[in-house]
Amino acid sequence: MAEPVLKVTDLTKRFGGFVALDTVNMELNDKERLGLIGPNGSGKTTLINCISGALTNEEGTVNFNGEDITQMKAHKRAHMGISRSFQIPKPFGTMSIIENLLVPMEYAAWDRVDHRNLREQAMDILELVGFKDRADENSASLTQVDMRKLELARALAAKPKLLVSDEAMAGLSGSEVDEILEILFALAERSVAIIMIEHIMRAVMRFSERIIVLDAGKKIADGSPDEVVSNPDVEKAYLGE
Amino acid sequence: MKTTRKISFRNWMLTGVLATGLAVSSVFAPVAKAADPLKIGFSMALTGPLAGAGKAALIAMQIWKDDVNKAGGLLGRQVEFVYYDDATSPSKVPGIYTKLLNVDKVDLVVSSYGTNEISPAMPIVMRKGLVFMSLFGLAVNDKFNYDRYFQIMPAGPIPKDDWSRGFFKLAMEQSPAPKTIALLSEDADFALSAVAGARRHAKRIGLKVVYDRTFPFGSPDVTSVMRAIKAANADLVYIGSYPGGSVGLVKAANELGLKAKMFGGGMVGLQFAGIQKNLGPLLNGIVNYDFWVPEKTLNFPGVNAFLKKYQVAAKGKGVDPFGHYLPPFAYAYLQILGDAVTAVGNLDQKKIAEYIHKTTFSTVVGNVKFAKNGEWATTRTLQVQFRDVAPNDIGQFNKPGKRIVLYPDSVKSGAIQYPFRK
Amino acid sequence: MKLDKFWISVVVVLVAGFAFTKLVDNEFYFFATYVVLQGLVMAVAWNILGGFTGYVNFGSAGFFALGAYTMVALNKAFGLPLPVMVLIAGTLSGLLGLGVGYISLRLKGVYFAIATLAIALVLETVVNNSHYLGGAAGTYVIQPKESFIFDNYIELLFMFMLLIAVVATAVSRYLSASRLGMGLAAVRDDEVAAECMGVPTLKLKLISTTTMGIFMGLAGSLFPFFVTFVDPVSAFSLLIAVNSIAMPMIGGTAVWYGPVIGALVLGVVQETATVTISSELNLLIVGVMLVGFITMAPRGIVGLYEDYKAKRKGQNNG
Amino acid sequence: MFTPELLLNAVVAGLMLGSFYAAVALGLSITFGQLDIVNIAHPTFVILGSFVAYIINENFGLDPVLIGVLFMPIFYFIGTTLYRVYYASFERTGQESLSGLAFFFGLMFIIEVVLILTFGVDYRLVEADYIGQTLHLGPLDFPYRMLVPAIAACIVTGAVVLYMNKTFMGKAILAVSQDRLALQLMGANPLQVKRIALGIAIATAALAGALLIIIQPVEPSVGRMYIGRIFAIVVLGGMGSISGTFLAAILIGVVESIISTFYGPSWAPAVGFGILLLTLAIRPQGIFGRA
Repeated sequence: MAEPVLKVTDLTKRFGGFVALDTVNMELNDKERLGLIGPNGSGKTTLINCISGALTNEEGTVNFNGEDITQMKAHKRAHMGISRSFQIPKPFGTMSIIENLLVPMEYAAWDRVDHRNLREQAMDILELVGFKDRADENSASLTQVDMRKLELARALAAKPKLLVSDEAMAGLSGSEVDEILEILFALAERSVAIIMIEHIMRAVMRFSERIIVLDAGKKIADGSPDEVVSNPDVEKAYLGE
Repeated sequence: MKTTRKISFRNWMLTGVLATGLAVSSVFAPVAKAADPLKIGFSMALTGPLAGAGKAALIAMQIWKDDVNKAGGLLGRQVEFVYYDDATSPSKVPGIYTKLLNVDKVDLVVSSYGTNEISPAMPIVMRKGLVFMSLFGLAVNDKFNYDRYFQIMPAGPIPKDDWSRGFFKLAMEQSPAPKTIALLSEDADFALSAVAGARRHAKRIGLKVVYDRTFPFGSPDVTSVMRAIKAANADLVYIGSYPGGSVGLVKAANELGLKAKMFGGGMVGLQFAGIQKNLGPLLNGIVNYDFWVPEKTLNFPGVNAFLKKYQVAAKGKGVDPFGHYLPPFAYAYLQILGDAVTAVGNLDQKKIAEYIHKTTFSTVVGNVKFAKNGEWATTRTLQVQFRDVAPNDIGQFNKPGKRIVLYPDSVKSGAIQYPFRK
Repeated sequence: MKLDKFWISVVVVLVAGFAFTKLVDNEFYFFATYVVLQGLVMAVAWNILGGFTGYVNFGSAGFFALGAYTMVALNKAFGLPLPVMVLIAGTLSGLLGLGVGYISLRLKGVYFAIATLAIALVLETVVNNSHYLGGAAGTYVIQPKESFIFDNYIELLFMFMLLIAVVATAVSRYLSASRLGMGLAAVRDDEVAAECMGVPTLKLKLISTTTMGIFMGLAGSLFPFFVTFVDPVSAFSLLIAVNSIAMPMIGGTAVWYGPVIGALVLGVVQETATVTISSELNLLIVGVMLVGFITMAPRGIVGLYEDYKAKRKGQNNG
Repeated sequence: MFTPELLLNAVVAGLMLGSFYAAVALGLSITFGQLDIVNIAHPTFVILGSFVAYIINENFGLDPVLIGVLFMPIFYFIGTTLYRVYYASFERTGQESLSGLAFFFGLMFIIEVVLILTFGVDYRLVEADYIGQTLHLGPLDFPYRMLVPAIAACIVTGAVVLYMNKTFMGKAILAVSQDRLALQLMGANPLQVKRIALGIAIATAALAGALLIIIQPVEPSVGRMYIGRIFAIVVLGGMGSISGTFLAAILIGVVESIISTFYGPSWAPAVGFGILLLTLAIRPQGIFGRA
């Protein structure tokens, strides 16, 4: 069996006295589509922050592509191919849409992109999210759903091996959720492993090959969507006792 | 991130703006015309921390100009001022004097008010070899040794020491003689120099320095300083301070019941009527420096006529209403320059300087003779003691009897009250 | 192509400046232009941090004064050749900038701004209490007699400052037009997102603060020879801090030529006001222009011009 | 020269000075700490308050503290108007951080210069019977010049704390800084809340200004000396916690007083800023702030 692209071992993260993550273990295979769910405050965002490097954990290790990246800074991890979108969109507001994509291309993907035709490559990605004709629009004035799309497009522009999508659909309407889901499927087809954090169960169930459930900082389930749904612990965590 | 075309266009625009900037400055190009009036140029602190004094000086200077022009001008030419506001900022001074000399082509220059605004003009004035009458610069010429520099403040030939000479002479005449002294200085040029002089006197005389500190300029909390001074329990308390600090210290000394025998020295601000009125009886007994007070012994020819004009002109200008401290000297430094120009008969700077060096001038501030370094040949820094000051009466300070001159003997108008508080 | 035109303008400006010293002997112009150029260097330097990365430096006067007082100390202690002392002064200010860059690790936004203000005030207190540097009373610096190939010392200072201004502008332009500039802009827009997009934010911020420090120090380094009398009040002048913020804001902070335009406009207006109206009005002018521009034209003169151009383009098309 | 009596008096003086600092910092604590409005012009509004006290005291002989209180409504109105401008120009467009800062910077200059053009740069003072008198309690001295402002400062700080904790609007102001969701749940309009909060902040400047001119003579640019000090106090106090601000003000006051009594006052300002820099480096949420 091939080496997993991401391997998290015994990861524990504390904020003061509060244990946000408690000895979490997880693996992710190449090109796998993983759903990460759990109630509010269960540690999902903390976990992906530790993976992407926005936070560093003092206990446990994070391995990516067989390399220990636990102490690595976020921008180095981005160089290695970890890319993420943000739950609350963080566009580079003074830049146009296409310039937003050029930043990760010039930095995170510096070693991986062909520098002769960056703009064309960016346009390819914009086409994927439907921004082909809006490349020079200012990014600060986009609608919520368009911001989410830009988040994903920008994450993809980093040419990642692992893409983390943090609640890209929260607060969107049904048809908008489908639009985003389409984009995520298209990304997965580009040989990218994806971790999707989502509250919208319909989307998670449809998208994920495998689902991990966190509750109060602990991993309580890890398996196929059907297994997870029928897991009594998960039910308890979501519905209370 | 920007397109090529845009950037290149803007480069040219930038060049254009630069060129325009240079072009705009050439608007000030001198307009050649017959120099009919005689132009005297200077910078003056009309805004900024020293503006109160600067504006008062300007009023006095304009009175001199009117007096001279009424009498036919200098060398038969009407006198005209060209002046710019230096905002009490030394960094503006070099530019102003260069403009005065190169663009406005003034015939004579005089200084702005205060050490920090005088010094930066020195290199420029020296390069042109001009006579430089200076208004209240403390020992500016120590560094430059310029033989055409003349300073009107009556500090004396060794300005930093002469400043407090009287204070210590008075102190040592008392019996029993004081043994200890506390020194305090606000942290800025004049105050530091004044206290440095006092420190040397103390050492020379053999007084024990029991407190010697500085406090930051404009500090709101001088009470704690005064408390420490009181605890030091010195016979003499010599202070160098600026108006804000002076007011705070006088109040604190009263609040805490300072027990010193002599208190005062180099406190700027106690010479101004507004502050005098506010402090009122708190001033009584304080011995402080001054330059001119309305005592009979200082009734020099022309001074009362001048002050009358000044007090009319000063109304509503936000300056000291009586004008005892600085204005007579601002009048006098032009008076001396005018007399010298008239005597020499032309604008030959070398001859004017020589004339000023060898002459004793009779001015509204008395007879003035300069020492080799351009300071007064003998000190006439007054030590005055506040007496019988009543509350809430500004008019009393325009009359004799409130500020008794104790030193120098030549103009003494009364005896010291010692210790300063009964 | 674009490189060529910029460098041609640089050469034109330098040659014109040199010709200026040879053709004009009215010293006033050099004094006035020197002050404008000093403001320009400060504005460009401030913008390298403030405009490009969004970190506001309130303590510009501290960097300026560090440059100035380094000169005072070096001149007094060793009396080295002017360019050597200038370089040392720039280096020291650059190091202070580097330190400030590390502060940005912990302090963002307003906290950072206040920290820079605090640093300037601590420096001022140190100078106030340093007798070697003249303390609060200030100290004299005598201009050297010889002035290289120039007729007098002010022409030398003018040319030197012009050179610094050109270098600062070129560096600022390089930073903004390059890959670095894109990274800096990303830091300004969203530091967390920038880091996750692979931008080494700390490194870029350190480059930015250090460059800013160097140029502010260089701007200050000539000051003692310019005024010949340095005291803390003028070296740490609040006007320096205000101008270095106001000039980029008026010109436009997003692009390298914004502070250049702002400095030229505000500088020329101020110098004109100094010799025509009064200096206090000068401060009022800065205040009113600053408030006016940021409330009504937040992208500065550059933004106004772009809007105007866009509007005209729209009319032509429509 | 160290005596217990001197130390005691230095501490007492520091307490009084610190209370006064609290009155000056109070408004900034509300604007900067709670509303995220970096009103660097706050000390200038304080100076404006001083000049109002000066004019009224000079012409009508009213007590400066009374003048300060009387003018609070007018300053309140200035504050609410200011917020309207601020909101329309910056907050609405999301430009508040950099531009807002520069806006207040410019405003500071405008107010200062207008004051200078109107009143000149001479030091102005107020007159009141108690100025110059001292209350002696055993070995302790309480100059009324310090004591009256200190008491007034404590009262106004207490009033603001009560208002914040006991009234609906006060709680809404606290919620603006801490919890936007709670604000929505309370049904308060954030714009109105912020407008009122800025009004209150500027209103405190009217009183603080009157207190300042009791303590020391004032000229238009005196305010600059307070910028650093009060920002230090607000940051030390933990941004927006009124009681934290008060404690921080007391701390700075006492430290400055002890330093200037025993070590020499010229280092006192650096000590204040040193504490600030250290705090920022080690504990950015302030000494008295929430973790």
